[in-house]
Amino acid sequence: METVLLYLGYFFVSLGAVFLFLGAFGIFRMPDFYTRLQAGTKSSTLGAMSLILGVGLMQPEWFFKTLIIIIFIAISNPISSHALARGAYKTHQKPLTDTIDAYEEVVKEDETKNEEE
Amino acid sequence: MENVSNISKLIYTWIILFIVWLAFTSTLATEEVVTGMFVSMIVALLSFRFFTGTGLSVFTPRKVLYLIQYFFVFIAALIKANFHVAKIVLSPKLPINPGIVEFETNLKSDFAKMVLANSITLTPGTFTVDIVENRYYIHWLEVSATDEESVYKEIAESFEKILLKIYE
Amino acid sequence: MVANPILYIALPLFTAFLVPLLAKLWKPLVRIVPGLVLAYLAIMSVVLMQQVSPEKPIIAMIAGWKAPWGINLVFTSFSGFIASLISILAFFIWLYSFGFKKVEFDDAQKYFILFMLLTAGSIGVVLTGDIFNMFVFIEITSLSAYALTAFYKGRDGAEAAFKFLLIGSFSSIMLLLGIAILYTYTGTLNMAHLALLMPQVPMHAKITSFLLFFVALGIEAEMFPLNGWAPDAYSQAPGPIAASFAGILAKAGIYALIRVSYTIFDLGDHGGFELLLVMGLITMVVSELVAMRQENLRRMLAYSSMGQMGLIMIAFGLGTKEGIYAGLFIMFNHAVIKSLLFLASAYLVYYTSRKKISDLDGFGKLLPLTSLLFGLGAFAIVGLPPFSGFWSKLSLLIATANSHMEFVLATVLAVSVIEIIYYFRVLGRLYFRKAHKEIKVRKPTWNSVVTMIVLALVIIAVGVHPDFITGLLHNAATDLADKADYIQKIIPDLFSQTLN
Amino acid sequence: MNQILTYSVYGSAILVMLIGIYAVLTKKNLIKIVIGLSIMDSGFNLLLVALGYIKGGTAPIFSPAVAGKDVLMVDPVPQALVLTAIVIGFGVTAVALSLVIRLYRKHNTIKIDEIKTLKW
Amino acid sequence: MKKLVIISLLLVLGYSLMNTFSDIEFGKKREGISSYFLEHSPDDLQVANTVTAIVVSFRGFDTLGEVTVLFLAATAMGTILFRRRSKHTGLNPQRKSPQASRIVQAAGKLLFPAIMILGAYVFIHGHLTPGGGFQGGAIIATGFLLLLISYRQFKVEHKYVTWIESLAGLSFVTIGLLGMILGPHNSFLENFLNVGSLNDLLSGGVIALVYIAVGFKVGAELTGILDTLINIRETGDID
Amino acid sequence: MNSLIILLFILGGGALLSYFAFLSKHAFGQAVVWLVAIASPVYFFTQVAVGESFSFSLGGFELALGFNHYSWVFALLIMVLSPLSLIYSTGYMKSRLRLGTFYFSFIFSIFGMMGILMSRDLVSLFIFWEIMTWASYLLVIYRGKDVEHTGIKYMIFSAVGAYSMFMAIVILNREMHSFDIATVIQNFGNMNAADQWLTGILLLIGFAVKSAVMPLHVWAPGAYTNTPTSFTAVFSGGLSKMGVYGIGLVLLNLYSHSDFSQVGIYLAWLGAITAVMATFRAVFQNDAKKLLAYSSVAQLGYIVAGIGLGTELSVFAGIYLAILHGAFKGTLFMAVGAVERQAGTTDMTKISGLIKNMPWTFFAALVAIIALAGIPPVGGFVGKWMLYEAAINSEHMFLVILIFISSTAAFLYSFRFLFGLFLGQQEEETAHIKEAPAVMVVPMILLSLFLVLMGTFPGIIFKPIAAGMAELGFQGVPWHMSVLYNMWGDSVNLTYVSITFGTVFLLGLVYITLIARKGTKHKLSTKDIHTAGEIPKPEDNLNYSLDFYKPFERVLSPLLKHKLDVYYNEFGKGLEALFNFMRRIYTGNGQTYALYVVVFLVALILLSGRIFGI
Amino acid sequence: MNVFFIIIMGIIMLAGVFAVIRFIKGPTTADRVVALDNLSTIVVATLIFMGFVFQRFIYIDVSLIYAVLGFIGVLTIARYLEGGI
Ligand code: NA
Ligand code: NA
Repeated sequence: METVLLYLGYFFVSLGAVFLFLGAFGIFRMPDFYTRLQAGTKSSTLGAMSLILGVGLMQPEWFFKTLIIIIFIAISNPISSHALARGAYKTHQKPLTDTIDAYEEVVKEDETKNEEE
Repeated sequence: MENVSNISKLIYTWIILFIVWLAFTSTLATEEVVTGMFVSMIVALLSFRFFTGTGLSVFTPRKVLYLIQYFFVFIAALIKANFHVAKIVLSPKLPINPGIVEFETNLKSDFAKMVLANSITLTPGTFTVDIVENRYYIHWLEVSATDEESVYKEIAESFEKILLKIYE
Repeated sequence: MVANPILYIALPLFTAFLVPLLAKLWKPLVRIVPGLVLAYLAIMSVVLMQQVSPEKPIIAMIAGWKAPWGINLVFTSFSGFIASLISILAFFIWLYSFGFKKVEFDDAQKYFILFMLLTAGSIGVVLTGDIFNMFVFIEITSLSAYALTAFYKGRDGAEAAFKFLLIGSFSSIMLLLGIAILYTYTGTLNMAHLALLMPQVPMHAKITSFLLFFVALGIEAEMFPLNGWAPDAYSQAPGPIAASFAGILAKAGIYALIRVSYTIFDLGDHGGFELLLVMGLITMVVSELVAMRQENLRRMLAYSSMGQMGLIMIAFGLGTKEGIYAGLFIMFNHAVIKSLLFLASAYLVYYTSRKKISDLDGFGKLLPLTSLLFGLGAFAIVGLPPFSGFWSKLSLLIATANSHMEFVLATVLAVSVIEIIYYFRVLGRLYFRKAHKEIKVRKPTWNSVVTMIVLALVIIAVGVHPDFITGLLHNAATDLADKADYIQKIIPDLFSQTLN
Repeated sequence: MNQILTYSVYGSAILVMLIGIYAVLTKKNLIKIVIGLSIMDSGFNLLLVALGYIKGGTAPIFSPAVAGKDVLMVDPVPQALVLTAIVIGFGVTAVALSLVIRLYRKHNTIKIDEIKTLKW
Repeated sequence: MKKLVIISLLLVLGYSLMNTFSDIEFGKKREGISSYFLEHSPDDLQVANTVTAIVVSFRGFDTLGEVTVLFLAATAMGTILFRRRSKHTGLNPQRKSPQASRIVQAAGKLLFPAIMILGAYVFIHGHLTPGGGFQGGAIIATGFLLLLISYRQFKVEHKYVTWIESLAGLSFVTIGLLGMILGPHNSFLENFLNVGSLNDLLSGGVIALVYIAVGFKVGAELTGILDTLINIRETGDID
Repeated sequence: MNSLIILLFILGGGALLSYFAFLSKHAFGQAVVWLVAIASPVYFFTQVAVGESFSFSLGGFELALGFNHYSWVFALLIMVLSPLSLIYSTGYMKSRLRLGTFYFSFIFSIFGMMGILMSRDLVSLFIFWEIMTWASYLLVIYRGKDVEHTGIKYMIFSAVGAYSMFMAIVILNREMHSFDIATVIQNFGNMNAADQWLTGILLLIGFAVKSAVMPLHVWAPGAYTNTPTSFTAVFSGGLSKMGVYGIGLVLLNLYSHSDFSQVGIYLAWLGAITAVMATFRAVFQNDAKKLLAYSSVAQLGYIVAGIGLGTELSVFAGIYLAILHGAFKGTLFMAVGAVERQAGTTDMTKISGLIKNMPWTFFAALVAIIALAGIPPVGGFVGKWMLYEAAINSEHMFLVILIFISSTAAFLYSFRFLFGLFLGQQEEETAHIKEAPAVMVVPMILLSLFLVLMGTFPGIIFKPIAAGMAELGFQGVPWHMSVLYNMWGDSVNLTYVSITFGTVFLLGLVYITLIARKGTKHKLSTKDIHTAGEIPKPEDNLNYSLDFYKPFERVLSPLLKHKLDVYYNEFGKGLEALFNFMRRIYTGNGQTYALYVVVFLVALILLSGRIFGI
Repeated sequence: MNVFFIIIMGIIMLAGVFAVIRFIKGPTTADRVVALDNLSTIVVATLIFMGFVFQRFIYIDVSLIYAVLGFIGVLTIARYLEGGI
């Protein structure tokens, strides 16, 4: 049992590290803010979760605590990405797009409303 | 939904927080447990009014089952998403076609909306930029459709179906 | 228990935390309780000063740990003298400001809390035997000072406070760096232990550390060119706070500078004292020259105060026991006299927004007592007999002459002439000019009158009979001059180990 | 190797500190100056922690895993001092920011050059 | 030009500091009072976390000072940014900034209690884990910060903040004074309780109590400071 | 209790008491002043004597009080002049403001002077010196006129002087390990030459300021003029003599036993030059009080010249003149004060012919002027005689010439003073003026009688001077109650001289009075010129007193154009520019201050090698 | 065993390097914050991993606190960007 958990742990840790790298690399490589956010959020979240889970498996008495952190990351990371994207958009940072930007109108409406106030 | 009693909310909050405490301390030593119950009760008293809208009612077997189902759907999407990102990031050409699309949700509670938004964010090629009333604005790495119907189908349907069952 | 140096810190903190609750009980408690605490501390000072002697310092352990492992408060003839001076002065400044902000309750509450913490912090700086703890107390003092500087909304207090904070932050970082260097080379933070281990610190590290301390504490002690904050802060803070800056804050600063130069480092005779002397000389000259051209009364007093700080540095920079004695004497006088001047000036410029000296014409008649007391302070600060300032000046000059420093002697005297000019200019306006028409004056309240009169009586009493305090000064000087004794009293075991 | 480590670790901490000082001395924006002060503090905190580090030492906590064993621990004193320094730095920064807010309200600017009513 | 001068000044400064510190080999063990602490913290005090032992006992006086600094900072900010209460309602006008998104609001509700628990955990276990009163207090304040940035109508009741910080501060000093009465050396802040045994929750005597008080105080103070900074910027009315 | 302490207590306590008494009720104050004015001289002359001493320890210093014969001479002057002036003041200052301050300062400066004279150590000397200085400063600025100029100037010069002394005192202490004056005198010769030179010069500067020796005299005319006249009498008559007292100590007790005995000659030169310059200035003043002020400077110049010459006779003459000057200048200022009070001005172009209105005042002024001009029978003659003789003997011929010029020119202003105020034709505007009240007239007359007495029986003052000379190292100076000796052994019996001149004088007085009375019968105003058919232009000179010595002035104008004031003012302006420049250091920009901090630290680091010698 | 940890640490450090580069390059504040957020996630994971390597349970507490502070910090900046504070 312990050995199984250990190797499982190795696996998750390795996977996590790789995804952490990919997330950072994505942030480095992607062309604009929103696409960077795409890469950064997904990969680093999974990477961190996986790595921490790996540690939790290798060290079973730590498992619950690592689980808490995993849950926290799962909740908090997407939210901070969302808040950042919203914040960036409101500072007039337009996304790189050839197709559609449905959000633009909403922000504009909002701004005119604020000015009227 | 509105009729959830405060006691139920309080106890729900207390239980959740106590579980968190137990996870933090990772021990069942008497003094720790007693302290934990005490501390979680204080914090629960402080926060139960807004911590939960459902109270203990969320603990029906059906809902718990849906929760588990949601968990697996989500994990699957998450892993898919990551390999998707890996592919894009590592490919020399960066094959993307980004844009922001929108769709409308049927979820009512803020909490459910949040869960959906987070799920979308962690799944392939998409993340939630904002929710305005019931409309989601999603940044999509490879825009394959712009009409709401297909956007909804593509991005949100699988999660929302389950969430509706848990929270409505 | 009833008279323990710890109470200098513990009681004010206790009260500071308690006052917001007391306020809910009965609002006047916000004024009264801090006063009672300060009164208690003042009385305790007298009691402790009777118990202490150069042979027998009072050492208070904290948390039961002996030096150098725990923090200790060390009430010696030297530190105790300054702590007592601060605490007694603080009580009188409290008395002066008893009715301060009578209407605005919130403001009063903050004022008294901040003032009490300013006092406690300063006493902490003086009494602590631990270098890092000294840093903590300096920060407490500084933060209260920033807040008090910005206390008035109508003035430019925020500007002054920001400058103060900016420079104060430099002071903090330099102190920390200095402490870090000392800690890494000696592994200790206790000042006596540091002094004991100082020979093992390599020269260049020692010098760097000393210079960092020198600059950092020079900021607190208003040394030129580090004193840009001072005139602004003095002129914008409420009157009694300006008095406590001169009488309390600056005293703590100079104390720290002296403690570091005399006790911790062994660089004094290798140039450290000379550096202090030269900087004191420059500080004095520049400040007094600038004071000469001030149109704002409070700024003039501030620059004058800085000049006096320079004088104190000169005295301690002589490095002799006579110099220490003179320096302590000047510190005492400066605390009392400058406080009186600031307190009196608060009423003189009460209703003028610009606080200009030229607005003071004829106040001698409008506010006879306040003007008289201001005049008395002016006479005393320039060192005219039979006021206390004379004796300190005399002792400084004797010490300087005995160190064969004719140039310093001449400069000090030349600067004194300038001091006389600008103080007497003010007096001329107060007494010998016709008042402007329709001038509004504020009569001092009974409590401020009592405060000012007490200070004036001290000035006269010491002036006529300096022996009231010369004994204390001698003990204090003896105490500071004997470094080995200090080490031995605080860490006897380690000291004897080193000897063997 | 150790020499390089010494220079790079201390050097980077000192560099952070100097960057903070540089910001304080050159930036005209009050907020940036306050940020500079914080950077300065952080640099020092880094330095202090680095000074307390002992090669191969672990956190000075005698948790059950290490209690009773003869393990090397890093110097705990700098950590305690850093804690103090951080807290104090935080307090000062908070006060600084509130002063900036008030200055802004009064002078309608946060340029330090334009706030010098008190001089000479 | 000016910048160049400043840079060269800083270079000199940096060189001199570097010169001083480079003598101290990185990572080398040195003699000093810390070995005394590492020895006596687990033995005399039964405190696992030596840093905590130092912070609360050996150098507890510093800690009292720090707590005071925070208290001072809060008071100072109140002094500097006084709030003029609206004449009619007695309340502060509401912030005018855009509301946070619902996602953030929901997250605030969800995470706030958990963060509180974490904060409490951290300061209650200050003597066992790397936490402590300051860290725990800071975490609690962050929890309130989360609510402050999530809900623009959220306002910390300063009445409660005052009570908590005052009572916590009083407990700290009172524990210290009790040490003067009950402690074996009659010294301030001295332990007068049973020290228990290492790594138990109930070990370290008064240290845990002090750290709990510190946690409450720091939490209340930082929360008050954050609230002042955030709310005053929006609604304050100065000069 | 020791009599010295009681005397000081009477004066110091009286000063304080008068302040508070005037706070409550004018009459109380007045009573206290009278009490002090009577009690202090009575106590002094009956209970205090040379040889009494009192030593005590204060602030770690061993201090001692006690008169010696030398200081006793000056004490006599102060104790005669001051009480009379005080009594005079109660009339002169009637219904003025801030009388508490006035009398406090007045009596306190007497306290200071007596203290100086009884100080047997340098610390107490300095303390009393400073007390005297600031008390007199308060009186200089008392009227609130010209505070910024005259007052500050007085204070600056006093401070410079006092601090020079201060520096000398501490250096002497370093060398002697004592402040005791006797010890200092004894060991002065053992110091190294540089210290001897430095301390002596510094002390001389300190004393020379008070005795208004050029170039340190510029404060004096303004200060004398600005002070309420009743105190000017003491100020010019007594207070300035403290400088003379000190100069005597330094030159004759310290320097005479060193390589620097020549310093006295230079000082004598300075004194003589001062005398000449001030005399000419006095001549051209239109204001009687200013005239007296310049005259005081001139007279002090003589006195200093006398002491500076350092021979037995010259010193004797100097001291004698000092005492005499105190008496006659006191009288003159009192007279001017009486005129000022009664006529409202001291401008000689506005008033004249007051002899009829104020005969007693005129009498006192006349006696004093005679003393000043050096005409027998009043004492001035005796003093000048001795001074000439001493100067001639010293073989500094140019010095003799200077002294001679100035004493001759003194006639000019003496005459002008008398004529301008009392003689000449009376103006209509001044016809109503009445004699001053008795409290003012009586002290004046008493003082003038003292002058006559001194002229007739110089011995009453010669005796103490001769004793005092012994303290300065001139043993056995001969004296006789009414006989004047010279160096050749000749002697003049003054009794006969006095009787002769006194008779002539009285006759003249009767004659003048008669003329004056007659003149009032049919009199025309000097301004009544409408009968000439001309309308006077403003610049027309309608008054004798205006441009009194116009031709003379024209000749001397190039000499008088350069006032030393100008140089001091320029120096002051330069300093102010420097101060203004200095304060630019405080730019008001917080960032600059922060930069200073860093620059300072870096500078210290860079200099650390030099500072710490590594 | 040891090799494994070194490799993992190497990969994580590489990730950190890229995040730092983005942090320095910007170009906008938002970009920097993304990099910072990413870095904090990396740090949290690393801390736990190091806790395992050194067998110190306490590192988990540190990382938990770090995660919370990092999250709220980023959230605050984001709200600041949209003018929400
Ligand atoms: Na993310
Ligand atoms: Na801790």
